[in-house]
Amino acid sequence: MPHGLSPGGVSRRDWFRATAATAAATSAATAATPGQRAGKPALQVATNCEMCFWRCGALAKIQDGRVARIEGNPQHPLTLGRLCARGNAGHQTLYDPDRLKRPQLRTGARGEGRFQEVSWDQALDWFAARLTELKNKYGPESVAYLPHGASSGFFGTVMKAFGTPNSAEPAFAQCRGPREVGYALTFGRGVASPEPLDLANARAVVLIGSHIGENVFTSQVTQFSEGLARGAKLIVVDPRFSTAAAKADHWLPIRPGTDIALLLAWINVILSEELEDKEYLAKYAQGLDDLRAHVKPFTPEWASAETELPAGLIRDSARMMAAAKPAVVVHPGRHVTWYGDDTQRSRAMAILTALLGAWGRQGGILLPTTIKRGSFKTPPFPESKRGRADGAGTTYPLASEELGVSNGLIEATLTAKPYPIKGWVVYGQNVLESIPQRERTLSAIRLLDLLVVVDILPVEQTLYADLILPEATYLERYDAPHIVETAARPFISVRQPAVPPMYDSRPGWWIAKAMAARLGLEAWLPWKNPDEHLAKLIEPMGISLGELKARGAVAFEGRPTIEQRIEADGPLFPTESGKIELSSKLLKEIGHDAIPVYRPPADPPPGWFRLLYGRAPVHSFARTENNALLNGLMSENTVWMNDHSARDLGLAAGQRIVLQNADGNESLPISVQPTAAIRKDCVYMVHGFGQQAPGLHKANARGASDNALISRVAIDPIMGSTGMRVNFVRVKPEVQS
Amino acid sequence: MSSATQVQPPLRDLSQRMIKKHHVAIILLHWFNAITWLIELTTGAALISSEHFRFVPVWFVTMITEVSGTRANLLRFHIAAGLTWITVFAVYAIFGWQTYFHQEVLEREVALDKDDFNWLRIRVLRILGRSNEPLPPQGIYNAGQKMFALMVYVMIPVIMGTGLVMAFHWGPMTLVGWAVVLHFAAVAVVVSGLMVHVYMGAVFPEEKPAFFSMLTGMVPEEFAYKHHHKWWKEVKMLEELHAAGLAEPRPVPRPSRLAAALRMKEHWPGYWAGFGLGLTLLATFLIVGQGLGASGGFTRYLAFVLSLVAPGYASAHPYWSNYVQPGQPVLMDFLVFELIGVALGGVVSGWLAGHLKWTTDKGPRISPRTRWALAFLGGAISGAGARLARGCTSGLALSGGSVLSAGAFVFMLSVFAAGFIGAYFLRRIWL
Amino acid sequence: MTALFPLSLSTGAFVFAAIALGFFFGFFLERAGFSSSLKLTAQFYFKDWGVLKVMFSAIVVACLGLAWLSLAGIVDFSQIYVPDAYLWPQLAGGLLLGAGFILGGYCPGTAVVAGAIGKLDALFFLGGIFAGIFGFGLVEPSIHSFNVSGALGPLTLPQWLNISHGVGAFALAVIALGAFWAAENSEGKWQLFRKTYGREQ
Amino acid sequence: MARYAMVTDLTKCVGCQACTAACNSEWDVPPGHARTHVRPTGAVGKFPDLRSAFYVAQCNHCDDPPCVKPCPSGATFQADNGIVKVDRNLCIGCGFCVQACPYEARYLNPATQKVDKCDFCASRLERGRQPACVTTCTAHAKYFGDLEDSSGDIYRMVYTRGARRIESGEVKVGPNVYYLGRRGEPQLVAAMFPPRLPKLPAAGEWWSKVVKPLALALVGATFAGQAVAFFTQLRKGEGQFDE
Repeated sequence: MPHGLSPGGVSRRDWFRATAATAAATSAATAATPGQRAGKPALQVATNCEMCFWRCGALAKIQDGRVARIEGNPQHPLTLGRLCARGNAGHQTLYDPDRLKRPQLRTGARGEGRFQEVSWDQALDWFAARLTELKNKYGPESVAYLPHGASSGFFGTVMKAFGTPNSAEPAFAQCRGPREVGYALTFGRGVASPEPLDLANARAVVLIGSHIGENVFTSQVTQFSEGLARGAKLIVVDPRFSTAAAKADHWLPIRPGTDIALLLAWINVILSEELEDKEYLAKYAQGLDDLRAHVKPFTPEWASAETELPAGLIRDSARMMAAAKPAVVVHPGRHVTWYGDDTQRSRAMAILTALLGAWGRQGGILLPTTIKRGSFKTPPFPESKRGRADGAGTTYPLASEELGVSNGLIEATLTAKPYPIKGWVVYGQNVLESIPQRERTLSAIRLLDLLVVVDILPVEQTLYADLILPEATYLERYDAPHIVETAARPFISVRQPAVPPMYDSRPGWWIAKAMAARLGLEAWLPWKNPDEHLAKLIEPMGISLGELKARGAVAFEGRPTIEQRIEADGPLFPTESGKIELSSKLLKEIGHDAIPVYRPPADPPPGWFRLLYGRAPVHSFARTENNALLNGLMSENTVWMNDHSARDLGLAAGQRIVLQNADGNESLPISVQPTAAIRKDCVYMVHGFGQQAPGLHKANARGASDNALISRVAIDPIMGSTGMRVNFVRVKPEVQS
Repeated sequence: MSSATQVQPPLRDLSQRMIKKHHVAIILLHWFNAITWLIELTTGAALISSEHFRFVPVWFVTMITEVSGTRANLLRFHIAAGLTWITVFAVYAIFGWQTYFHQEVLEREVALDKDDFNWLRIRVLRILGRSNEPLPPQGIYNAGQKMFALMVYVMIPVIMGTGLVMAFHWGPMTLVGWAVVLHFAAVAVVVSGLMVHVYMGAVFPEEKPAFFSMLTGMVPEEFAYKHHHKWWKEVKMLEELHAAGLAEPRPVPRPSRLAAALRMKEHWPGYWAGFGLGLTLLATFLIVGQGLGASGGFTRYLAFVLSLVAPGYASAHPYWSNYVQPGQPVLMDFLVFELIGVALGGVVSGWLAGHLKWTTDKGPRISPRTRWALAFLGGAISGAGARLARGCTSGLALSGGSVLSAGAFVFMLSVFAAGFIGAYFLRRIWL
Repeated sequence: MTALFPLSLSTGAFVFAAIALGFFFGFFLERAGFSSSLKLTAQFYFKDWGVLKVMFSAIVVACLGLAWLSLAGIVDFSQIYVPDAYLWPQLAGGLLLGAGFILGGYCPGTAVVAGAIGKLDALFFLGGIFAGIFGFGLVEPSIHSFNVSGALGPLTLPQWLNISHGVGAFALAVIALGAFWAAENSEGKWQLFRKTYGREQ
Repeated sequence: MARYAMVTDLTKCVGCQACTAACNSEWDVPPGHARTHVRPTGAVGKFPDLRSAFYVAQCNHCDDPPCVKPCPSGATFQADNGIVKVDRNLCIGCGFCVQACPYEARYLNPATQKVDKCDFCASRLERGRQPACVTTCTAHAKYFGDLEDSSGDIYRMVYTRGARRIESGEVKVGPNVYYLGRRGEPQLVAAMFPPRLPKLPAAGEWWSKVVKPLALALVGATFAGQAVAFFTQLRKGEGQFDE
């Protein structure tokens, strides 16, 4: 509008506008990038996501001091700017009104939920005093550490320095432990996380129970889809017609628990039809003859009876994957603690991978490339004379001493053997949902002198805690960087705060430093701030701190295939024999089968179903159900039941039922989802719902918890993991009034 | 028929006398209402652009949309005017509750009696030339007016209610959907009544006094006698009672203070006018971002004429090209439109105060012709001076002074200096 | 928070606002009696202080209002048009306008109002304005260098005096109050001028 | 002028709802609503011969958008580049368009009480960015671009790879969201989620079919009556009233 224009000159208004625009442009160039909404300049911080453990590259966009939006970081070498639903919703956890806001000391009975807010000084002084008491009375080993997540490592250092070797994450015995052990027994190294699967280049993908799509790790989905788009064949073994099964060339709706039979039959077909990668095996493997002899009887016809799959389908699928060798990904799975024979099943999968020549090959499973890291000089951790209490290395000979056996710690707490466990520090995990046999966990908690919970939300276990410490969310804190060696291009990605911590929450590193100071353990955390820690860590990497923090992630050259390996990368197969061990001497030595042996599972009695569980793409475990956005996408789970079974039971879609297991445990009410997409002998539900935490206003008592129905477990004797798919449930008969 | 009982006073006398019919508040409300209806009907009709529901030609919708800038503005304007309307009615309702809403008033103004029904029948027949029956006597409002009032009393709450539902989204989607339809239907009903109302008021000769009564509040007694006989009798009866000392004299209605100020023949005290002027100036700064002015507008008008008469000259001229640029509307300037308003405001103020008259202000010692010549000369000097200073007493001194512009104060100083000095030498003109 | 004012208006609203604001401008000018050249020129003969009172009370109201609203963050003062100062041409222009004022009896704005209520002299004055502006347009190129001399940009008095705008506005108000007081106490009492112009008294 | 279109490769899509979450976050969509949603077809067929796919639904920015006409105020309109937009400042929330959309792409935002829907992230396009759902799609299954750009991905997918629209025999309004799929996913989706017939809600039906004609008739009749009166008056002259 030309009003206000004086002849021959620019009006003051226009002049001001022009200068304002210049000022904005200047600031944009230095500190901000073009904005989010309404053209306002928005600051963005590159970090990585912690809505699950995959830690995708994220850009937090800040407006008016708040994280307004999170988008993928295109500079992240693995996730390439893509984020799943949870990643997009991260700020809703940051702004969850239910968050733990201040340290709280319990004033009522355990489970009663009465607390008193205290200052951090009071809280940590109290915490340190209790730890010292326990140390003096029972020894430092009497304190167990149950951590999860990127920020828990700092406090882990404090616990080790304090003198306890007892640390256990559910990541091992409730998740990927059997896989790590099974693959390490075969190839000399485990699969590790994130799994270095070359899905984008695979010409055949074999999923055994893996439900990619329902289970979303961003880059894994991207590569899986790319592979499919390029024409990769897909074989899916699942009692359920999963998202992946719908895309499969062969869907094998297997009888639950008979996977080893199928795997042995596949191996039988490959070896008997001479479809294996002969050159590869001759060069790198030992024990092929033993294997050939072992699988001889396990024909597809034999397996058909066990697995309830047509022999032809077994044969065709074996031929399909063999035709694609060596570019075949036999997905090693992730949560593989199913039936107690899980290490052996993983072994069978590893052997199949080896026969196809896919380990260390493009389109198969890639090899890690070491990234050199700098470190501070710190004193060695004190050695415990009494050893670990969880059975790692003793009761469970091949269990990881790094990750630990959480159910072993609970056992030790309950039995006080080999020595009493009197204190737990639970950090970032939800032991009542992540570890099966809730009742045993609760019994163990009742025996404790000290339970400290560090968390973000008032999950159920906080009701039992003596002290609750509110941690800052991942968007408010620095964490140890994510250093990933198991990728085609290894990389480092940083976690840095987008906004300062809300309420009276504190980042994990601060809590660790503050506790170390109180316990006199500063020597083990010799850095002043996270920047100093990070700078030391990346010293040998040849990158600058500023660049890393600005870009969020920096990638390095990788040598992921056998052909690319150099001497500095160490032995190809760091097994005892230096070769792929198709037959394991070590397993034989410790009294187990050198080659996997199939043992038939028990079938559910009539009227009962095997309880299967899995994931939804919009939720992570039991962590995100209270997130406003994600809760809006999925606020409760349903129980999938074969439509014929449902009809026989007279159940209609959406009808709310209560499930009951063989021990009489009951679920919360849950809606029935009759579907053709599941076998008649099992039911399925998404894990993470049915929480009983009144402080979680959106998640409390929504849907049913599978964990509440998992009162029985099958312990893997090799490494102690808890097989959880051994519970049978039925629909609780209605009580007529 | 009650004509047999009619008193027959000499009509000539009656035509001379005026009796009061409408209170000034009612008059103001009436015209406010009329303007609001005009605005709301125009914007409302243009708002309905859907092919399914539109009832005015597309060009009308386009035109009104363009005048508003955007359709969103059109809606905002419609809502703002509607809310103003509701607010004003609410104020009247609150303060006039007892005056307007008791049974007696409603009976008088809305309820129809037997005479009214006959009146309606005969009125229509007479207009159609099918009857010569005399019209039955009517109260202060005739049956047609009563019917219209009834219609309006019913429909206005519907219009307001549905309008509020739409404007503030009171209720679910379905309710808002129905509100749109009801709003439209109620308006249609009122509009059909309004057509009769406007016709009767503005075109129909017989009711002309009624139209003027909506301006002055008064009707000739003759009109009251003929058209609102029942009411005339009431008035007469009261007057006779007063005359006989049987009733309190009717209080002489006093105009409100505002009305008095508006109609004051004398000039306002300087501070009143200055305060009003200051508020106007402030509002101008707030709304437009610049101040009031005058000479800049004249310059634009002149430039416009130049651009029509000699576009080449104007756009190439070093001075006029500041105003005349190809493709740029010369008249698109605040002061251009503001000056139209200034003239309007002057007329209205002058009309209210009774200043409207062709006259010439001059000193006693000069002839009008001399005065005109001097005025032209003075105007020319002022015009040139204003351009040199980039503003006149309004644009530079007043508006610039308000933002404490340095140039404005320099200018003011020299204006007053020249004025006072010139006054001495030119005292023959004025004294 | 961004300031609410000044508004950015669409064309239609802008035109409407301009006419409405002009209406009130004209209305108050007429009410003040500025539609009469006799009333206006009486100021210069010290017989009627209306021009000073009206003008300064308007300036003070608008000035204090703007200052207060911009302090309150309601109006963005940087977006308000402040006329550019051109020292010499404005000084000269003021002299010309003052001379034209006392000669013609009006200034441009008041002439519009006066013309609107039927003052014939005002209509002549209006005609003169157009002639004067046209004439100025003719000679401007030859006096252009003078016309742009002494350019100071959109300078305000407080900026020039290096004081805050609010203080400047307040000072102006105080000065105006003083002037009003003087005017109220002196109307018709100025001996010198009564002698000079006294015949009409 | 561009003609924007989106293609979703249903063979790649895993139904993870990252698109929905990104969109909800980008546009502050309240929980329980969405501008783009992922609807599973569920398992179709007889065990174990089953099929299923995800219908990634959003506004189709149709060539002949059935939502534009029913909008009383013109808040819903189609821009030159084909994007169907809702002017929030003009929407009164009557919901006529919500029922008119064959793809159920519109919803009434309970926070603003205005109708909201996908606009292909028009404001992001202006900043040279792709829509939020496209950039975040974990399966890299969504593509966005100009259908008139013959060198672009979208052109190739639609005109040479045979990406198809979700239409039915009755509803053909030229949607501009296309679907690819090697296993017949688009056909399955079209069969399971056929577009519904555009219709007006009862209020709209009444308005256009009953109230509007009646209102015009009433006003017209009054006008005619006035006209008769006026001409009668002219014929008789004004004097007669001074009887």
